[in-house]
Amino acid sequence: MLAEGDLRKGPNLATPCLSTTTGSWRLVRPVLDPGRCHNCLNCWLFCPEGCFTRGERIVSLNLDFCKGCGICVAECPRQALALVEEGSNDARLLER
Amino acid sequence: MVKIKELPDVELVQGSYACAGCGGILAVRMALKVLGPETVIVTTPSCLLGVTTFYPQLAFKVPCVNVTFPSTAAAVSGVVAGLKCRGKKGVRVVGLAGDGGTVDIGLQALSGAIERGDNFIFICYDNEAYMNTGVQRSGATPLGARTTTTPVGSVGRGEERPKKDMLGIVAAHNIPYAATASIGYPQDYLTKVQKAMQVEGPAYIQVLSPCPPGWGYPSELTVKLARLAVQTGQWPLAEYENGRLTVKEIAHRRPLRDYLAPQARFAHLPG
Amino acid sequence: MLQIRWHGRGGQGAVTAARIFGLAAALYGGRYAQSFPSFGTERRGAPVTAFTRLDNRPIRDRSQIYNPDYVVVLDATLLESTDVFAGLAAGGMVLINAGREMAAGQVRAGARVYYLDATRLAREVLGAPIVNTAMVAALAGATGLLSLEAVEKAIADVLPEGLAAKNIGVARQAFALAKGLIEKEAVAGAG
Amino acid sequence: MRAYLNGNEAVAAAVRLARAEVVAAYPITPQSTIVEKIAEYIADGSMEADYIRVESEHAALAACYGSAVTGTRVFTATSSQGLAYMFEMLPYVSGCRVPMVMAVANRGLAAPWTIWADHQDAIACRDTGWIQLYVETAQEALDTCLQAYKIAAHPEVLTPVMVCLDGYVLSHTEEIVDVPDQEAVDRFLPPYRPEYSVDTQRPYVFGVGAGPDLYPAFKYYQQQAMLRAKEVIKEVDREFQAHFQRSYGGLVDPYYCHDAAVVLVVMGATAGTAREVVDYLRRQGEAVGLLRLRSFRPFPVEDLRAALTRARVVAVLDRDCSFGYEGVLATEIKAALAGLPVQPQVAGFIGGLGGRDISQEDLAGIFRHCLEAVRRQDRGEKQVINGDWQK
Repeated sequence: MLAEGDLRKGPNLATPCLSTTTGSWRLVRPVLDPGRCHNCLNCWLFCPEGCFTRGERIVSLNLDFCKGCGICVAECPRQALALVEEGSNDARLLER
Repeated sequence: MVKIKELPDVELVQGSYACAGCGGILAVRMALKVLGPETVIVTTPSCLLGVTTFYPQLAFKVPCVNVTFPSTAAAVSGVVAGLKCRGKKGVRVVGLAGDGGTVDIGLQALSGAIERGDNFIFICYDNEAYMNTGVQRSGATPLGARTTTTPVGSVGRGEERPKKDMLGIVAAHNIPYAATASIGYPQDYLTKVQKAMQVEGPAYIQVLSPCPPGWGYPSELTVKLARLAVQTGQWPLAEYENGRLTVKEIAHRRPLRDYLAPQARFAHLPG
Repeated sequence: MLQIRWHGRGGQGAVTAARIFGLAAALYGGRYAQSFPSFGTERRGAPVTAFTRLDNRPIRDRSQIYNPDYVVVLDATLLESTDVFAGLAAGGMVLINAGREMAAGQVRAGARVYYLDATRLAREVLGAPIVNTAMVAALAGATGLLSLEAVEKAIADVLPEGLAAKNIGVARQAFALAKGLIEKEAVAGAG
Repeated sequence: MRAYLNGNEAVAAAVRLARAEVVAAYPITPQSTIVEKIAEYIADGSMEADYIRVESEHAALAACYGSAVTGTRVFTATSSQGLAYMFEMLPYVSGCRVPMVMAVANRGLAAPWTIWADHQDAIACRDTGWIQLYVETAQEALDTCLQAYKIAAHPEVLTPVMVCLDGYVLSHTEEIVDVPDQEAVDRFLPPYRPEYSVDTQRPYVFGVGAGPDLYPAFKYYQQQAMLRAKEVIKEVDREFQAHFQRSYGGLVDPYYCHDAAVVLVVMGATAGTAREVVDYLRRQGEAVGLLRLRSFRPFPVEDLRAALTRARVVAVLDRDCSFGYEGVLATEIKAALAGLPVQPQVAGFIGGLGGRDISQEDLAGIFRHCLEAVRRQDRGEKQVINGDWQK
């Protein structure tokens, strides 16, 4: 809850202010196959939530805000990304 | 020309409550990569406002002034004048509204602000209906699209009127710069944002921003549909500059079916 | 409290006359004053009224003026369409711009009526038939409510510089004409 | 400096003296000459401000809001339909706690179409969270605009202020006005510098969304600020007096109320005419008084009670009507007086609609009617008159 001092001054508040990480909405998650990534940056560019970080050779993923929309998977030209169900896939991941 | 690889890392909007795969928030995120931190956003009750500035989830890292639905561009004029008074130079004021807040209820204010020649950029993230209120048709809804106010039934066949020619309306103001864009063509889109920034006076960009729940398609198709809209000739990438209108040539036009078929809003149309 | 009603046609400057008279009394005449137009939009050529109140104490009354002590008519053609004598207080005075010299006080509807050819005066001095400043000065001269100096200063305050000088010229003549006439009448009356 | 100005010119003079930096307005009779005069000041270089020539009143207030959140002193003015057209923006500005001043040259609402004075326009905006101050003279219009900037920006108020002046009766009526020196106004009214504003180094969202868990809290503090404004309006009026030797009594302006059996309550310029009538009836030996309500919102319940507690009959003249009930002031004053040990009877009158003149005879008639009720010991619940629609 906001402090009285903030409430007194009206609904004008410092931004950003994030109370939740929207990654909790996710039912599926993208996983990256580093071997396939050619660093084309499509995923980085097209991710609505800005979940990808550019690296020297490949991108990396921060899932805090990933809602599992799948755009990164659809836009990856080299199938370096795949969607897996949340909470059930560590083993399958390792298999790849 | 904007180089994608040279865009900055910093995310100026992050953590929004937008639907998974939202084309609108992607349009805004991309634009902010070019606009940069010296930007003030003015926006209006819409999906965007609801998902970025609803306490306790405030997703912008730049100042954001929320205003009533019809008045985005009028408030933009006020912010521009106020910053000028305060001697704050080099700060860009960007009006952001959906198609309703731009081509319908916001049209009068936008017309006024363009006609006054105020120095601002107005970005309409066009998802072709009133999505925030539950997918009612807008002046930007395309012919044939099903919405909750243009339902399909034994008589109704979806939207009965073609999409409003907003670019033509804006161009008729002799605006210094106006363009249509698509999030499926980021380099084109962001180059247009950059041009808009360089213009002295008003600039307008209408960026097609597919909406997974409103259009009825799986969220991963957002960018693909934004691309297909252009490739099938449904959404021309046009630019109005120095009084001239140019349209990007599409070399190999794809069949319209490719664009319509994945979308539930067109499901009633004959195959 | 003294109340003045100004009759004119839209564009003739009746509203400005009411203001100049009030301003002269308030800022240069040692009185309190209030002036206002007939409330509404002024259409060119349509009959217009305006009002001035004068008093020796602050004027608080905000109601309309129903019983003027003085009526000033900027355009005699209004007499055909408008009852300029309406509500005139007993012993009141009516000053009319008409195409003849100011005549000795005639009595009509219980009021003394004076005529002044302000149009001719305005044409001669201003080169245009704008009579409002002439009529302001004439009322001042006829009633002694304002000094000529006060009228001149008020004209200079209200009108743009170029116009003011010429209008002050008109005012001087109209003031002298009206004052002279009343004095002549007084002498005649005493005789 | 003594000047001869009408109400609208007095407002424009105040806005220049207050050093308003952004003005956004759309013309409407009888307000227009305020912003025409301001435009003239800007054109002749005597006022430094940005005049945004907006395309509607809705845009005017949106533009003022946009400027104000950058930390700029702003001004707008409107009347009647224009205020109605602004309606959506009114609670937005007050809810965001953005200080600003708007002059309202009061005019009736169509239909029938009218351009003349009554209070229906501003009264209809009663619950939009704006402070509403009604003035009696051109001088008070000027002075109240200066006070309003100070009230609005008071850190415990942060609420926009409407300065209401009767259309034509004040807006277009000239009288002597003492125009203060710029230096004196600068001493009274410091520049507007809010605690935070649009700043890319310190980004804020103005007008965040709030759910049912949070919305009431903001509204609670908005109400607290409005209640606090009652004291601040008085403080600022006293401070103004210290600077300029003029005062308007703060929230209410009583005239011979202390021993009056019948007190007439009015807002706006009608009070001037009523003072003449009170003086006249007092000379006749009648115990009558006047209470001019200066602040309609916040509503000065305590001050009204104190001033009206000895009255037998309180006559309330509304230049408005809440259709299906009665004049709004009448209702509110009844509520304010409810629960007093000896409760005066409240008699509601509706008059002066759409510019209908309120003459001395009209007001004397109201007083006589109520004096008669006092003599008859008439303490019945029915209103003596509720709306002689001829007047």
